[in-house]
Amino acid sequence: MTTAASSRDDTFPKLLARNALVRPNRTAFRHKDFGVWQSWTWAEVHEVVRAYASGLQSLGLKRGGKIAIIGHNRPHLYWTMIAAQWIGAIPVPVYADSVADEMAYVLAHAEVTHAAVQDQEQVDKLLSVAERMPQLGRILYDEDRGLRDYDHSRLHSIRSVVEEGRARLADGAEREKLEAEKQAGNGADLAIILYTSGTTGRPKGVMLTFESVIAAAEIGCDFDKLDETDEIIAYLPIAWVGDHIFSYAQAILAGLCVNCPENPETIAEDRREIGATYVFAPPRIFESMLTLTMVRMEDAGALKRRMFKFFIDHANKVGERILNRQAGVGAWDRLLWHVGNVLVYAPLRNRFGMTRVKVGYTAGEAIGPEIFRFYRSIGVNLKQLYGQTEASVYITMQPNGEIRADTVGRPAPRVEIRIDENGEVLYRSPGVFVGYYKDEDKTAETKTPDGFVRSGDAGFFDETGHLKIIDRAKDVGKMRDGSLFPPKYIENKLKFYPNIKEAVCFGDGRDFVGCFINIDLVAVSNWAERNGVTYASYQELAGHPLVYEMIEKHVDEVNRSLASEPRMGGAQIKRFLILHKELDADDGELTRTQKVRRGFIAERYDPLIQALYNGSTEADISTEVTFEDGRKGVIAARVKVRDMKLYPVKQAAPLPEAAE
Amino acid sequence: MFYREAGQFKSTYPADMAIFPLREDRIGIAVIILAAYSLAFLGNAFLLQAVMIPFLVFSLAAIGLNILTGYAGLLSLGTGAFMGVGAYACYKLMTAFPDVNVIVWIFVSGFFSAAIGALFGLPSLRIKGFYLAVATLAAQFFLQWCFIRIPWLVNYNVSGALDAPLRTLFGIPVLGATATPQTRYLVVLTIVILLTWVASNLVHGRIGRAWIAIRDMDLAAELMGIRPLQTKLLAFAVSSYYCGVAGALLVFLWYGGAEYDVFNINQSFFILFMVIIGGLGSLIGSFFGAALIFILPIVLGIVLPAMLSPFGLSVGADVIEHLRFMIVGALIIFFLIVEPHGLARLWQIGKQKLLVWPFPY
Amino acid sequence: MRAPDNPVAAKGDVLLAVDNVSLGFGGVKALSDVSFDIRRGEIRAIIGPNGAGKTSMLNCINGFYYPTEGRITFKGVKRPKMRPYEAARGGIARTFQNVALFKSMSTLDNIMAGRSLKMKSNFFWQLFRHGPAMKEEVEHRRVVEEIIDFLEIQHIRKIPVGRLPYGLQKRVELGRALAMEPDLLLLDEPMAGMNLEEKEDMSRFILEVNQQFGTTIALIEHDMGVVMDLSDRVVVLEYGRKIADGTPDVVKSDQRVIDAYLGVAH
Amino acid sequence: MDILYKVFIEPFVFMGEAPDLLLQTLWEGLVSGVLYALIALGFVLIFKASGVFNFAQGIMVVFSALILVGLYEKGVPAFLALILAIGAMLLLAVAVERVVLRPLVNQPDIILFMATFGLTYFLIGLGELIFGGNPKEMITGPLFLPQGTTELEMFGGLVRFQHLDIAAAVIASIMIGLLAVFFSKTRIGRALRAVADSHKAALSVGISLNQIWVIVWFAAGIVALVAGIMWGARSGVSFSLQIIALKALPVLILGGFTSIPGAIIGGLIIGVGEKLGEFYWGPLVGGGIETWLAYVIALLFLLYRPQGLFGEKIIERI
Repeated sequence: MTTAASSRDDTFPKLLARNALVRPNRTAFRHKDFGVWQSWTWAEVHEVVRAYASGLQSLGLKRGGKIAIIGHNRPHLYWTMIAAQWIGAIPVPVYADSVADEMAYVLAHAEVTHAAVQDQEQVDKLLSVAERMPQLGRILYDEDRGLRDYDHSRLHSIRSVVEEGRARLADGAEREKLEAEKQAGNGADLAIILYTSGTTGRPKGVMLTFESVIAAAEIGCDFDKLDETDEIIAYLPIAWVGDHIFSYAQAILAGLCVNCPENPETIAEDRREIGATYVFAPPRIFESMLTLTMVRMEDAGALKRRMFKFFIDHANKVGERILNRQAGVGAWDRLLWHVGNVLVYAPLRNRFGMTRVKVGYTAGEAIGPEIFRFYRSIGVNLKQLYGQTEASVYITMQPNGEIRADTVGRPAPRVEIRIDENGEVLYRSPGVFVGYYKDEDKTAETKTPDGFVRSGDAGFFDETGHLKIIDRAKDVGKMRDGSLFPPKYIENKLKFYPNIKEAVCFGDGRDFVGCFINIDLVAVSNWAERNGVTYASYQELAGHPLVYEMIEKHVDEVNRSLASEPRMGGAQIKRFLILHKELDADDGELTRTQKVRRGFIAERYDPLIQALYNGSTEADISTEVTFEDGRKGVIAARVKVRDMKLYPVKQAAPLPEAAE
Repeated sequence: MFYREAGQFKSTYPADMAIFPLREDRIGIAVIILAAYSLAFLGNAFLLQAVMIPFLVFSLAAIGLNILTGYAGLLSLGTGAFMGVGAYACYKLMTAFPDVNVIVWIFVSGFFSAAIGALFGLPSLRIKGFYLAVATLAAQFFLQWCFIRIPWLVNYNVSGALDAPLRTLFGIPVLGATATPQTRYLVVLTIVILLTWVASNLVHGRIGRAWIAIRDMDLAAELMGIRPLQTKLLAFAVSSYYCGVAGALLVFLWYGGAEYDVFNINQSFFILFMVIIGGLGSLIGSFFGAALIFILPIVLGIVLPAMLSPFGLSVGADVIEHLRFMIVGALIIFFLIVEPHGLARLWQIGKQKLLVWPFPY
Repeated sequence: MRAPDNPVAAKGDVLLAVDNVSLGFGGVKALSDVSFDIRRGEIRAIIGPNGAGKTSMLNCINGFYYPTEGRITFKGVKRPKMRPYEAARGGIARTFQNVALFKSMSTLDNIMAGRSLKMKSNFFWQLFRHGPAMKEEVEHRRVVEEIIDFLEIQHIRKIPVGRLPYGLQKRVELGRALAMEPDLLLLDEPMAGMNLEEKEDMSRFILEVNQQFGTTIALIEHDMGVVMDLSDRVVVLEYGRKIADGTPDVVKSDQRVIDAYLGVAH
Repeated sequence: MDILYKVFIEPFVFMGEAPDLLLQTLWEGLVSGVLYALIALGFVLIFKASGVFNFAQGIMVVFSALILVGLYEKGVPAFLALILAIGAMLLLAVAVERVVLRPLVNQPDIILFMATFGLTYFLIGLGELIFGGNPKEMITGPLFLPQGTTELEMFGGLVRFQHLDIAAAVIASIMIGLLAVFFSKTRIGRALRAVADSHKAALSVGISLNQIWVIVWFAAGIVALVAGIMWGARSGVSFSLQIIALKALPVLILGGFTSIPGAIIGGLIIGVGEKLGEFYWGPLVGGGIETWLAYVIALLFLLYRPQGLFGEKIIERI
């Protein structure tokens, strides 16, 4: 297979040189700039990168030195990575939207001497915290806009550096020296340091070698048979391991084409223009596309709406099986699906920019099963994977024909997995990291002596050998009877119902699981309108008996599904209540990224917790709230508590130990 | 629905600025052109002679007027007369120089009407809107008077009418009594396609932008260095060129001969209807407008008697004629109410719907 | 975008001088005996209460009106009576108080239309949209794309401007004026009707135009904060007469200005 | 030289030599001028009140006359026919307001203009369908329109004054006078003037825009009927009158679209100019210049004064 690196091509600069030789005229990068897709072939990229490497050398970047890369997905920033690797320096990509303070920490911690940034905004950020990064010498920039009047003693445009390199390379001896630099690199060298934006504490620098990155890239390329005809759109942060593997490592390895959008506002359109064959998006993007679809279809004419609904329902019934090439789909259903394909599915895929998608991935968080199924049923080969920076992404993947919404798949090729007694997932693969940069303790904490890495996530294998991730390992509690209590897992199950906006579960160290539920005002008021339920306020709607009834049904379904899963049956929800107000970031109940702050909520709504666990059927509560205009006020309410039926727990299947 | 624009990205400016950037549109146009040519061999003489040839000729005239009124925003009621100039010029040229191919003269005759058109466009610098429309009426009546009163124009022909002498192209008669409808159709079709392509080039380039700029906001256009007089005169000239060629085609390739009366004010109105109903500022709209305004009465002429006869109503030809007038008039009002931007807008909306299908927007 | 022919010469070289200009319509006097100058590379604000004659002043400067008395000297030459397009050819571009875009055209075409002055390819090639015509079109498209990039309006490139929100329309209009690569850019209330964020963006663009390309700018604006921040010098009109002229600080503390304008309007 | 003499000297010499012929020509020009003015008035009424450039005004002249004559031919007494014709005009005004104007409110001028084209076609078809396409004789006697001719001996020649022309001039003048009074003295008239300035102002008078449209179209219909009777009496009722009605357009240009005095004076200038031109200069080019002379006069005039005789000077603002 062409993607398999020969033993000599064990670094990206070498692979780039190979591409320039093997497929010089294939397009390597595109960037929508000045209104059209500017393109570069592999030969051109090779030439630029080589000159760039030489230019970087002249700016004093040395083997083992670090260069920070800050900005959105731009060819020149990707090229900075290869150019730096060419001369043995280590690129350190940084999230473009980090504030100056975070940047200062990372750059100082990584001891970067050079930084290549996108534009004036990033230059300004760096300059504002320059005194905290004494090692930082040169700053290179991609866009010169607004930088004309800056002091250029340490500022250089990337283009001028490339020019400088070209001039240097006119000299044959210099060329040979540079060639030797490239050959000096080998697979065991450090390729990159990726700082993970830890949810707690300072970011940690994950060190990956060429061997691990390339191995991971190979896993992905072989698994989905990527080759040079594939197109990917690079729009996720370059500092994120996914982008590094998909848009950098796999692109160079397989020779596929990387497309950089024009700017963040045009991504949707650019994505459609390119029509990538290999896509990656976090669940929220798929979710918002689906929501937008449904909202828009609401405005369509009655006939079209009915047709749409009919075919979507039909796709729901048979689409996935047709995509999976499973038997048992009747000829009529098959025909109907193809009619639907002409009328609905193919046009939809086209609007999503997914006409040419060979395989799409979603990862990072749990994706709603019906969202996942929706895309698959209309013929998008969407898959889930489970990965981490420390693994160079791949831990588990979904092989064709075994794609399910509720698991993250089987262990990826060449990956070993085992689950410890606390339910934590551990893995070992050629892609695992060397260690955290300048943090021996953390490294030792995470990596076991036999080379397994603690993922920090709790999960289990189901009877088919697929891994299910339930929560962060440290968040998984134990109930008094010893059974596992994975709050986020339960909450996510609840939140998959459109009527439920937020759920907060309690149960760690308690006898049973209790739960607060926030209804989704949009969905429920819609439902109320259709069912003739009148209400004057959110509070009234939330307390409405019919609403309780509806939510009760959802909770019951969740309980049933929990009961059927190994080790989860103990975590069925025994009692729940519907909160009288929406959880709000302004009141400190959610983080700014809309995650629930369980501890704070438990404190704030203590009377309700009491009610959940002392058996009372209702409780009074008054809470201080912040209104949108900043005023504060108090709202009081009487909240009812519901008891639920619990299902008998299915006997847990014996845990399969480290599959493969 | 049929569009698959995902993956159709542009990496050069010429590709991005193409008139039909989407593959599906290019295929559509190719299919239409192919169908139009094959009609020459599939359609019968009546269809070609009575429907297709006049439809194409009127489309061309409508494109001409659309350039002036739709793109440059200058209302003209003198289209008929400008068509006449083309026809008379063509007649004079081909009778004076019978050895030069008649196709050449058809194209050249447009220049005469372009010159006359530009002359009558001169007032457009100072007067606007309906005032200008009335000024173009001066052209209409004056030129019509010239057609009657200057016998030199018809070579002192006693009948005062234009006739089509025998002219050939590659040895095949294209003009005169022996020219078959099929040949004439092919000639007209080719000329119309060619000139439509040129018009589309013009309106999509620097000149088209200047026209639209003058139309949308003439003062701002002028303050940006667009010279109003030049731009407007050019619109008059180009517009009249198209009308002139259409006039020549009308007389020699459709009627085979005509009197001055075909270029009367009703002809001007007729073309104006086509432009308005088809859609101002749209080339494809000119075709739609021509189709509707020209073909509709024909269809009514066939349909109405069939509809009325079962009721035992007297259906003399004159009654049909009167009903046709009423229905056309009512339809104009109806279309203006339903879609003031013309059929082209409906077409555009339809295409947009297909593009965003299944979404409504 | 290329800098105009005369890049930032030292501020102080007079680009345009208005000497004792009066303008009347019938009996109404819009301007009486106004004199001031605009120097190369500066941002010059013209302020005053409603009806003070600010827009009339701009109209005189770009040849839309001809002063009934007095004279205007541009680039050292007295301005004859001329058609507005001739003023445009002389290097004056402007935007309008009530956005005067070509509504049916896209953002791209509007700005392309701003290049009209610079486009020369002949009619013959225009017929075919090939050869020199296409080459020229591409050349200018490139310049226009730089302006689009500069103004950060890539996402509305192909949308008809009539459908854009007001703030973006103003931005497109600025782009169209920039496309002319003017020596003198007249902005008539560039920030009218904008929210704070849009105003900040627009201020940034105006400053960048001035600094990056050295374009001389004369602007009318009501937002005093903006005027004081942006401009190098301010001239104040009231009832068609000049009542003050100088740096923002000087003007701000001028008693007549305070009485006539600041005191009333704010 | 000869041609210059023929154009610039000879006609005037001729005028001086035969003042009776000059007077005769002037009189005929005056009469057709008054009638042009009357048709133009119809345009002005509608344009002033609704901004609609009513192309159908010409056909309304023919249509109203046709109804009158057609009914009379079918045996309806003349005055009853007259009243019915007026009624038909009212019906037309209501129909136009409901079917055409109301759905098209706020559309660009050119759209409304085109709609009146549609109306023209519709009325032509309808008129011919009901009354046939043949030219008809206008009833004169039963409507007490005078016949006959008075010949006065003047300037050494006979000048003929047809009584009908005198009546036409008188009636048209009365009509114009009535309209002037209507506009300046009545409540509705004032509202109409207000609506020309601002639609809101009209509403404040308490008349809805829709009512105003009906009123002006009805008024224009009556004006058309009078013009139709007069013109029909002179040259028969047929659809070719429509072309004559188009002559009102140059009149409008001269007078300005919104000015009633402008329409009158413009009508007279066009009428007289056209007759003089045809009589004295026409033969130089073979005659028949009456068809276009009016337009050319208007065009030349426009170049000098784009806003028309009585239009306000346009100050363009940006």
